[in-house]
Parts: sequence; C-alpha cells; structure tokens
Amino acid sequence: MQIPSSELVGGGVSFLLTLMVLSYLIGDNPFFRVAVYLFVGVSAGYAAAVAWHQVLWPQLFLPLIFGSLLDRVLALVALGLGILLLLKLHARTARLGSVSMAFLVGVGAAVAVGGAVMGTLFPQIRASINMFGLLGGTGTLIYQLIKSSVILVGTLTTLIYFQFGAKASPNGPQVRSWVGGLGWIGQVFIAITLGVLFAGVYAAAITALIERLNFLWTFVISL
Amino acid sequence: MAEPRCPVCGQPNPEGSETCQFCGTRLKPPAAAPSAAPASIRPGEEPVKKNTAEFEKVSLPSSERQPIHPGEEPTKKNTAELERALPTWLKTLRDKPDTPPGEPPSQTPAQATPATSAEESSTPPPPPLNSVPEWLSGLGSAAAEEQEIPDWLASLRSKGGTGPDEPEGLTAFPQDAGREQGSTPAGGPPPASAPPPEAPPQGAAGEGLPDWLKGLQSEGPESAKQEPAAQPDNPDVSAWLSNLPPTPPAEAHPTPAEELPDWLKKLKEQAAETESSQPPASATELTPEWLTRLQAEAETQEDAVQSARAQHEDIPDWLSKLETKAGTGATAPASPAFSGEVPVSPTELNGPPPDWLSKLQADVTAASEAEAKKEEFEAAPAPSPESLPAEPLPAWLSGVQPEVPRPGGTPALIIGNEDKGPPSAGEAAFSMETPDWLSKLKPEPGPQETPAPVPGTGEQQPSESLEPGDLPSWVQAMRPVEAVVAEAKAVAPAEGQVTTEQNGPLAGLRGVLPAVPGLGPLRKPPAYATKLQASETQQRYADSLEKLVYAENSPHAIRSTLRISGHLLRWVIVLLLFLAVGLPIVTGAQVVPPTSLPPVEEVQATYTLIGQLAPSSQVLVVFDYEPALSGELEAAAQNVVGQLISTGALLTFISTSPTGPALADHFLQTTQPPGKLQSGQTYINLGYLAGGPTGILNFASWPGKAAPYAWSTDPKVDGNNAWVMPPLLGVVNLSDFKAVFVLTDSADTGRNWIEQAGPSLGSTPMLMVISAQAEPMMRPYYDSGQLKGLVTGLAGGKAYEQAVQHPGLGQAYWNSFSTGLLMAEILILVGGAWSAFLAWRENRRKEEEA
Amino acid sequence: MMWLGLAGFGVVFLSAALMLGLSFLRRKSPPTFRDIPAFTHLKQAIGRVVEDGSRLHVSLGRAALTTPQSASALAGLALLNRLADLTSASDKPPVVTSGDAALALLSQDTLQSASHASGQGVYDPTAARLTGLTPFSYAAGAMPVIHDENVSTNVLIGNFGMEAGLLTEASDRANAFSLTASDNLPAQAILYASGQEPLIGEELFAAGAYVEAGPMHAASLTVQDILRWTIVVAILGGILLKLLGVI
Amino acid sequence: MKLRGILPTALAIASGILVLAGYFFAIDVLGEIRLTLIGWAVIVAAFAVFAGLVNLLMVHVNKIRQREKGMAYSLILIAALIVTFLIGLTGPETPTVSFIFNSFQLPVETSLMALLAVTLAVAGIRLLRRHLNLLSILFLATALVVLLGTAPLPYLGMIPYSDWLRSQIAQVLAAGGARGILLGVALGTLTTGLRILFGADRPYGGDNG
Repeated sequence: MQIPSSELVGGGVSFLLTLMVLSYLIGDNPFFRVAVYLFVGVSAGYAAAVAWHQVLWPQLFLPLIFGSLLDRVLALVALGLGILLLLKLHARTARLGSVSMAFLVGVGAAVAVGGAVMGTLFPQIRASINMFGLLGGTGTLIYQLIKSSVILVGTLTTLIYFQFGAKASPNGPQVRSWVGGLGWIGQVFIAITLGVLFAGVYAAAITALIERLNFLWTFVISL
Repeated sequence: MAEPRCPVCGQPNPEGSETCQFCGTRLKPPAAAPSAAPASIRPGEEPVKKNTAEFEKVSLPSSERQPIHPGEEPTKKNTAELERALPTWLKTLRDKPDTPPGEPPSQTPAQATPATSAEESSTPPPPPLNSVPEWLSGLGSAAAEEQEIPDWLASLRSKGGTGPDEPEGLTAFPQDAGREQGSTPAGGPPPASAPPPEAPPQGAAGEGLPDWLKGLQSEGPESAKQEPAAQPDNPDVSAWLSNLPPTPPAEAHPTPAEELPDWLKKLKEQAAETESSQPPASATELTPEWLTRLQAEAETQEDAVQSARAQHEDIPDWLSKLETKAGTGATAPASPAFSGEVPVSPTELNGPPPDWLSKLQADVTAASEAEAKKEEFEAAPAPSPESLPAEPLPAWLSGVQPEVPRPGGTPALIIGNEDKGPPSAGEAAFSMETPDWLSKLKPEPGPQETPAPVPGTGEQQPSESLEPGDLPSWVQAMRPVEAVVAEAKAVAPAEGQVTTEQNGPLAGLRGVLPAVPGLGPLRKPPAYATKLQASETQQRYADSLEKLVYAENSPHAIRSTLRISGHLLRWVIVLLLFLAVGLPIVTGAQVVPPTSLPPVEEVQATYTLIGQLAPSSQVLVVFDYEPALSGELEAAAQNVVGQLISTGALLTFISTSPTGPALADHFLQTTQPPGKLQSGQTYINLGYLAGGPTGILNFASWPGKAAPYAWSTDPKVDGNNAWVMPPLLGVVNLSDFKAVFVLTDSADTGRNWIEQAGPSLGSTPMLMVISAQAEPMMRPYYDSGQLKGLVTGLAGGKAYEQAVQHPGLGQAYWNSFSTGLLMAEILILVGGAWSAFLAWRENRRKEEEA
Repeated sequence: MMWLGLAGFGVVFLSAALMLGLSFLRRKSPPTFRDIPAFTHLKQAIGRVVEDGSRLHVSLGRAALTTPQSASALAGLALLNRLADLTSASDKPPVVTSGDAALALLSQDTLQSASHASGQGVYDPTAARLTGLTPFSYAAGAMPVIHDENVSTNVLIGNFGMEAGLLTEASDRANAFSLTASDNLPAQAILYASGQEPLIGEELFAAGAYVEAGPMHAASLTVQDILRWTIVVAILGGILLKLLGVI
Repeated sequence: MKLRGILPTALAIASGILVLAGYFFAIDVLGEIRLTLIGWAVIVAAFAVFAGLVNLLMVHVNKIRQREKGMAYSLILIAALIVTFLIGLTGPETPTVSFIFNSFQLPVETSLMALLAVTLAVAGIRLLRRHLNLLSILFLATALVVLLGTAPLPYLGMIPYSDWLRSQIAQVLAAGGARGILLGVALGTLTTGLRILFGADRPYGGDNG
C-alpha cells in the first residue's frame, strides 16, 4: 500500500521521537533532552495558539469589535485586566499586574470553595446516605447492606484518619487512642484505595507502552 | 604493688576497693566501661588504638589492648605494667603509705612521680580537670600516625597543618610551661602566710596583678582561694603581667612566648622533670603556676592556631598572625578561645578578669592534673589548645565539616552558634535539627565546653571542678617544698642544663626523669596519655560525633549502592517488560483467546443504550483526556464511537482541554474507517471550551453561546456557526441531545461534567468512557444512576468489542496487555519481596550498630 | 435546590467565622497537631539545602486558577512562601516550576515578596518558571531542572496527574529528597509508591500549618477537624433517617 | 499591609465573595455576575498564558546568553515554540498544525506515559525498601490482586474469582477510601479558599501573609 508522504514523514518523526523518549529508560541522554525540549516548545506554542483562537479572539476581541455596547464594556474590563497582567512582564510595572492576579486568585478561590462545598461535600455526603436507600445497585438486600456498610466505614474512618488536632504529651503530640484506632482502620482503607488506583494507573501506563511499541512495529513493517 | 591511694585524701586503700574508705572517692573506673566497645569507629577511639599499639612495645598482654572509648578511664592494670619500669628511687619515694596528706615531702613525690601518677591515673580523676587534656592528648598523638587517623580526624589535621608539624608545634607547650614554672615559683608564698581571699587583692592592688586576682575571686571559691596565695609577691609574674593588662588578651599571650626559642634550646631534655614538678606547683602556689600556665596555655593555643593555619616556627611572625587571627580566625581550631574577646583596657582590669583568663584558669588545674599523671609530652600539648572549654567542638567540627557536607547540619550549626549575628530564618530552620549535644551547648556553659567568654564560667566551676578537690591536697603537699627551693629556683633559669630538680617534690634529686634516655620508653607507653578520661559531656560529644560521622557515612554508602542497583534494576525491568509486551506484537501470537472476558454489567448497559438510539440522533461526545492517555482511551472508545456512527448518530465533539479538539480529529483518523464521517455533515467539532467547570456550566446553561463556532480542518466549515449545521440543528439546550458521552482520563473532569452538566440533562443519559485509573471515583456515579453506562480502560474496550463482536484496538493490544501485566506482577512481587528482605536486613544492621 | 445553596452558605459562613475566631483566640497558644514525619524530614532537608548550598525545587502542579483544583495550588503557594523564607539564608533561591501560566506568575510574586521580606532584596525572575502548558510538557520541562540545577530537595505540592511519576523518577535519579502531595487520587497513588515522603489527601492543605506559616493556617486545621466531625455526624444521622424512611 | 497592597487584596476579596454568592443564592443577577466574573477570569488566564510564554522564553534565552550547559536544547525549545505558535496563529485546526500536533506532541506525550510503565514498576519494587510497613505491603498486595483481576493470564485465562475479587476491592473497599479522601480534600480546599478570601494568604504580590 502506498503511504502518503506526509504520513511517512509524520510517522518517521513520531518513530524517532518515540525512540528518543524511550531512551530515557537507559538513562538521561541528549536524545531524550532533544525530544523533551522540542515537545515542550511545540506544546507551549500549540497551547498559546489555542488560547488565542479559542479564548481571546472569540471571547474578547469579537465581542469588542462586533458585540453590543454591554458586550464591549464587559470585554473592555476584561481587556484592561489582561493588559494589567501583561504589565507584570516589566519589573517597573509589575506591581500593577498584581491587581489582575488578585482578581484571578479571588475568583479561583471562590470557584474552589463553591466547588468543594456544592460539588464534593454535599454530593458525597448525599451519596453516602443514599447508599442505604438500597434502591440502585445490584445484588441482594443483605449484600447491599454489607457493601454500603463497608463503604461507610471506609469513608468515615478515612476521614477520621486525617484528624490533625492532638494532645501534647512527653512522646510528642498524640491523638486520642480511639481516634487513633479508627484512623488506623482508615489507613488500611487508604492503602487499599491507593493500591487499586496504582493498579489502574499501571494498566493505563502499560496500555500506553503497548500502543507505542505497536506503533513502532507497525511503522517498521509499513516501510 | 602498692595499694591504690585516694587521689583526694591520699589515704591508702585495700587492693581492689572501689571507693576510698576515708573520703569515699571512687578509686576504680566502673567495670562496665571497658566492655562498652562500639562496633563502629569512634572519634575518641582512634588515638587509643594508636597508643595501645605502642603499648605493645612494653609488651602488654593483648587483653589490655582493648579499644578505649570516650569517657573510659584508665584501668589499674595498665599502670601496674609500668611499675616494672620505674626506677627504684621513685618507688621508694612513694612507699610511704601512712604519711598524712598534710606532709608534703612524702606526699608530694607520691603524687608526682611517674609511676605513682600513673597509678593515680587509674583512679577516676575529676572529669573537668584531667579529662580534657587526657582525652585530647589522644587526639594529638593520633595526629602523629597518619595511617591510623580516621577521616574526620584527618580532615581536622588537614585543617591544622601536616601531621609532623602539629606535635612539634604543640610540644612547645609543656616545655614552655616547665620553663615558666621553673622561673616563677621564686615568689612562692609560704603557706602559713597565705592570706585570706580578700587580702591579697587589696595588698597587691598597686601592681596590675592583684587587680586580676580581685577580679578572679569573683570566679568562685577555688580561684578565690588559690590565686591570692602567691600573686602578691611574684615579681616575675607581675612583671610579665605588667605587659598584659594594656593589651588585648589575644596579644597578651605572645609576650612570654617571645622567650620560646630559648626554652626550646634549654629545656628540651628536662621537659619531663618540669612536667613532673608542675602539679605541685600548679596546685600549691597557684599564682605563679597558673600564670605561667596562662602563658603556656596561651602559647599552646597560638601554636595550635599556627599549626592550624600553616607550619610556622618564627615567633614574631606567628605572633602577627595570631593578632590578625584573634580578630578573624573564628573557624580555626583554637579561635573560639578568642572569639568574642574584647580588648582589655587597663581600666577594665579592676573589673572582672578577661574572659580568656577566667577560662584558662579553669584549665590550669586540668592541665596540671593531667601532667601529674605523667602524660606524654608530645601528646599532652595536643589537647591543650583544644582542651580550652569551647574548643573540642569547633575543632572537631571544623575538621568534620569539609568531610561531612550533610551531617544533619551540625557543622553549620556550630558556626551558627558562634555567630554573633542575628539568626537568620535558615538558621531557625536549622535549629530544628540541632542534635541534643549541640543544643546542650548553651545550657552547659562554663569550664567544660562553652567558650570562656560565656558569663558565669566562674560560678560554674565549683559545681564541676570542686570534685577536683584533690587539688587542695596537692596544695597542702607542695607548699613546703616550694618554699625551700625558692632560692635555688630563682637562679635556675640561668643555668643551661638543669640536671637537678629545683622545685616540686623532687627537689634536690638528680636525674629525675631524664628527657629521653632510659625513661623514654617508659614515658613512651602512652596508656595514660591515651586513656580517654572524658567527662560525661565530652563523652556525649564523642558519641554524638560518632553518630554524626556514622550517619554521614552510611547514607553515602547506601546511596551509591542504590544508584548502581537502581540502574541495573531499571534495565532488567525494561528488558523484561519490553520482551513481554513486544513479543506478542511482533509475533502476533494469540496468548489469550479473543473472548476471554466475562460480560461486564456497565459495558453491557452502554451497548444496550447505544443500540436503542434512533438513527440520526444528535449525540454529544466530549473528548476530555490528555494526549498521553490517547492510547488507552482510543482503544476503549473505538467501538463505542464506532457503534454510534454505525447507528447513524450525528455527533458533536467538544472538549474542556486545549488539546481535546486535536485529539478528536486524531481519534477519528486512527480508530474509524476513513470517509465514514464528514465534518459539518455527520459530525461537528465545537473545539475547546475554556474555564473548566465554569465553562461546562456555561455550556450546559447556554450551549450556543458558550461554543458558537465550528473547529474543522475543512476551511468551509471552520469558524462558521456550528449551530446551523445538521449535527446541531434544533439543539438549544443540553437536554436536546439524545445522549452525552464523556471520554475522560480524569475523575475530576468526569465529576465536573456530572455535577455541572448533569442538572441540565433532563432525561438525556450520560455515559462515560474512562481511563482505568479513574474507575474507583467514577464507578459510584454509575451505581447511583447518574451514569447510565461506563466503559473502563482497555479491559472495558475489549469487553465492548466482545459485546459488539467487532475486534479492534482492544483485541490488538490484548495479548500484550495480558503478558505485560503478568510480567509486571511477577516483577513487583519478586522485586518487592527482595526489597522487603533488604530493608529488613538493613534495619537489623542499624539496630545492631545502635 | 434553594435550601442546598443556603446550607452551603451556612457551611462557608460558619467555617469563616470559626477560622477568624480561632486564629484570633489561639494566636498566642497555637493548637497541637499530630506528628506528620514528612514535615519533620522536610525541615531537615531545608536545613541541608541551606547548609550545603544545594537548591530547593518546589513544583506547584498545573492547576488552572479557574478550576476547583486551584486550591491545591494556592496551598502550595502558601508553603512556597514559607519555604522561600526559610531558605533565604541559602546561596541560591528556590527554583519553582509550574504547569499553569497564572500559577507561574503567582510563584514569581511569592518568591519576590519573600526575598523582600527576608531583607535580601535579591530576586531572580527566572527562579519561578513555567515549564510547560500541558501536564506532561510541564513535567518534561521540570525534569531537567531536577537533573541539572543541583537540586537536593524536591517539594511537589499541588495538582498533579500521572505526570507526577516522571518528576519523582527524576528526583530519585538525582538522589534528591522529595516531599510529594497532590489532590488528585491517581497521582496520590503514584506518589505513595514513588515519593519519599508522600502526603495523603487532606495533608496537602496542612502544609502551611506544619511549617508555621501563620495562625490562620493553624486555625484552618482546627476548623477542618470541626467540620470533619460534623460530616461524620451528618452522614450517620442522615443514614439513620434514611433507614427510618424519614428522608 | 501597605496601601498599595490593599487594592489587590480588596479586589481579590470582593471578586471572590461575588462569585461565591453566585454559587449559593439562586438569584439570577448573582448568577450572571458570577458567570461574567469567571468569564473575565478565563480571559485573564489566557493573557497569563502569553505572559507565561514570555517567562518560558526568558528562562531559555538567559541560558543561551550565559552560554549555560545545554543551551542547544534551549535553542531547540525556543525555535519549536515560535514556529508552532506562528503557524498556530493561522488556526490550530489547520492541517499543518494538526500535523505538528500528531507528529511531535502526541508521540512524545504518549511515550512519556509509556515510561511510567517502567518507572512505576521500579517504584513498586522499591516501595518496601523505602517504607517497610504493613500499609505499604497492603498497598502492593492490593495492586497485585487488582492487576491479576484486570486481564487474563496468558494461556490460562482469568483466574477464578479474580475479576469478582477485583471488582469488590475496587468498587467497595476503594470506593469507601476514595470518598473519605475526597471529603478530606474538599475540607482542605474550603479552608484554603477561605484564607484567600480573608486576605490571609496573598500570593498575588505585595507582602504575603
């Protein structure tokens, strides 16, 4: 089968870069460095291009040029904040930039707090409670009860493990013995959870390795 | 041999008795001491090793050649060995057991003769007094033997000049001391006329000296008693001292030292004699003695300083060096003695004495006691510069520092401690890791370790150095002799070769302790010099330094081995994994049957739901994964999207990741047969949705506004309003889509879509294709019904392939996945077990060493 | 959903009031917290950095400030502020890498103000770097920093994904100490296996309090403990009501 | 705090509180304000990308100026960045940019992910050397059991009950632990965000708290 030249070149570049990156397994070496620096440059350039095309142009400049008065005013504020931020690039004007950074941080903090309360705390608490509604899910009622109870114990003991407050003692700060006991159970759940996650990550990683080796082999035999 | 005498009351005690029957002083070192032999090299141990080696010259039984640890005190047997070598006259001098301590002539020799002093050395002397010189003498003598010097000590020496010079520079001390001593006792006051503490200062107020004494009295009972005793009528000393007051202490030392060359010429042979006579002198007529000591000590310090800087003999030169050093040499071994010194103006002399004096005073008794035990001359001076209270620490550490870059920050801390500048934040952090023995520095000022300038040294002396209450007994013993030989002594310096002992208990005796011949070998056995008699604190130092050195060395060893084994391990794993993963790809071997997975509930649910979609259903597909996981996600989602396409669904792609749109294109190129989809007709890519969860919320509440334009490699489509194209025609809200598929590698992103877009979906089902590592977080959403279907990782993709009976990437990767995972499991299992064994062995070794 | 919003507001308001109150009341007698060895070792590692003239590398992850994950980055910045202060006596300032542009700018600000606060006034604008704009390019850009810049201590704190494995691998090869923390669960699993001193979950946010970053940080932990037990009670109570069929 | 530090802090607190109010109160105006402010934040973040690019360039330009070791790599990075960005300005969806993405970025990124297959195995092996305790052993044992239940063994197929065991561990035990960790992280997120909203932590320049 005739491979288009662009595909051949692209495949060749991918082939070489893959080998260069995998060479890190032998040790840090110039090939790996070249591939990595190239990658960092390309990805940064690509992300900047996307930021321009997908954010600044459609969300800032288009409204500024073609939008309604309100859109233009709002866009002007955003533009002003953006320009202030760019002032950070110069030592003298850097302080002005902290205004827009403060805005960014303030909004970010609020999004984090809102997301934590409305997006995690309440939904997870609700889910923990609803487990015992025994509506969804599979298996017998007993199984559902046992499963829900185990998950509940895991959730609570894990949460308790993180207890920070402790009493000062000659042997250093000590949490109450019963809290420590529950925390220890929590640690067991944490170890199991992280073990499961590690297995998942490993499965993903080895899939990536398979995909790369598969690509290398496919490219070689396609030549 | 003779029964042991009490060092304090001088009474004889029965052989083997642990404590003095008369005053209760401990006579023998604790039995446990020798047995506490550490496995690792100890700082204080090296010199002992060296000297026990020398010990063989006097053919000691091997049983006695045990390593001696910091704080271990001399054992009786060693001194007993030397009895053989003692001249009879010395024995006779001693054989007067029942002489009351008050009677000097008999008592004094008993204390002063080498053998006796050797014997005495078996009794635990008060640590603060004799331990420092003894202990450091080991250091000094160790410096003589290159091959036996431990690294840390070598580094110490590398700072302190070359091996041979150090002893040479240091031997000047005892000789000077002897010389001075020979000259000073002339003014030794008769004991009876010893005035009350208050008297002498007043009486001597006219000379510069009594002012000192007045000041020194404030240093505690001992100095109060002793100093006044002789100072008033001590012209030599006062003459010598008259130079001293106006000059800063650092400059004061050289004054006597200018005579050094003479002493070196005249007194080389009789150094021993002078040494032997020092204890009495140093004890009885303390003023001349301790003043000469001061000189001697000062010179010794200077010698040490000098040798620490460079090898140097020319005194004027090194004096000038010293002056510069007094200001700047904070890091040189001896420098702490001078650190923090303030030049003393004559007016200041009426106040408390210069710190360095009070410190040196604290050492006088120490040095004399040590010499009374007949320390080897080469060895004795070695410690003396470092024996100054604060010095062992900086000296050791200045040696350790270059060798030990990361000893828990100790060297830096020492410097930090000596630093008079305000502690920086870095130091604050540092102090968090201060070893106990270093943090004890401040709480334990005074005679032992703190530099002289530390206030309160004098006050602390009694507590530490009253124990050396054997000093008063010396004083009692020596006085009369000094008085008798005073005249003879006055002329002694004039004589070139002094062959007659002029002072001390051996007065009148000829050929006492001839320099080298005869007694050389006897003095040689340096058991005494090297019997490390460290105080508790010094012992703590030694132990701490040993820990320090050990802790410093071991990680290096571990790290280096780790590095090597790390590379090997990595290479082996690479080889095995690549073989396990690569072979099925290269050979195309089917190691697992195509239908090897049992049906998975959530995968079946996904399959069923897609099958129920009507043709031309508008479906939203979210590409929210990183390029790194494209391999896994493409394999997992290939047949899901393929089935959607085959049902004729109209697809809309969107992403909250900047690389998502490109990944969507790549997905179609690599996983779907070309030409099946046409941008703008059967599918549309809305591109990148900025803002994370907020962007999702915007899109959920008003999709057309949040992502209005099409993203396409087709110029006709790219940048146009996507919402007028077939895939989005008639779609206003999120709920207008027939299904929403989220392809993601991140549980956070998946949760964002569920939480932000879920409420706007209405009855529209949301399904997910996720990476294997997101399963534990996403699975509950399937259980709770928020997700109607879930395909997880390569395994899920393979299960889906089995469901649709359409082999794809899942099948292509499955064999390698199976062999690769098995290999990884074996490696982790075996390697983990081996690591556990290594860790267990390492822990055990550490425990044993601890 | 109105009541849910109000409940959320209540939680936030109460937490805020508690934090302010506790930080004021306990400013003189700070609370005692359980021992987390990782922070003790971090302090020792910082001491080594100051002592041997090597460099501290702080990596803040790649959380966008407009996402909920920004909190981990903000916690990282609080720690960075304290670490920069602690290492002000060091020869070299800490080098900070980030995977998000805004975060990189914030780390610059943090280093600058720390250098001013320490009275050194010497600020190296290239000490805080953006090493990449995508997760793996960020990690790939940070790896050479660990390899080449005499880094003896790596503090990885923020929002990391699986790319964290590359950073710990680089740190391991450079024989450097690494304290690692991420709010991302798979990353925590990787860091648990490959990091020398991994912090789990919530411990990431305790970093400030454990390096004495201020009374408000200590108060935060106390409030977290109070909320923790409130959640436990809420869940148990909710389940009871559920089983009773009340809700 | 100095006067010049007050304005940024006040802005951070004000914008934060406005956005937060939008989360809790179902008032349209607040919702609009929240969306608008976040929209601005997204735009400011996009500006930050360019400021970040300048930072990235400066770091590597300095390396070249100072002739540091590895300056050649910096040259490569700068060239790649500028070329990609300039071409990207014509549109990230154009075939050229798509080619660059598929040929340069994608393979390197997937290869870096592939590296993890080895580095994680090494980490797993070394774990017990570093922390020999029950929890680490449990961690590894769980990972092994889950991996065993993930795929069939060559020529042997699935070990009986291994997939059932895997699903129970992953969906019951791990679900509990994961939920506990997520709740803990949410608590930490809450207090961290509040510290910013109090102005106690001020990472945006000025004097940090």
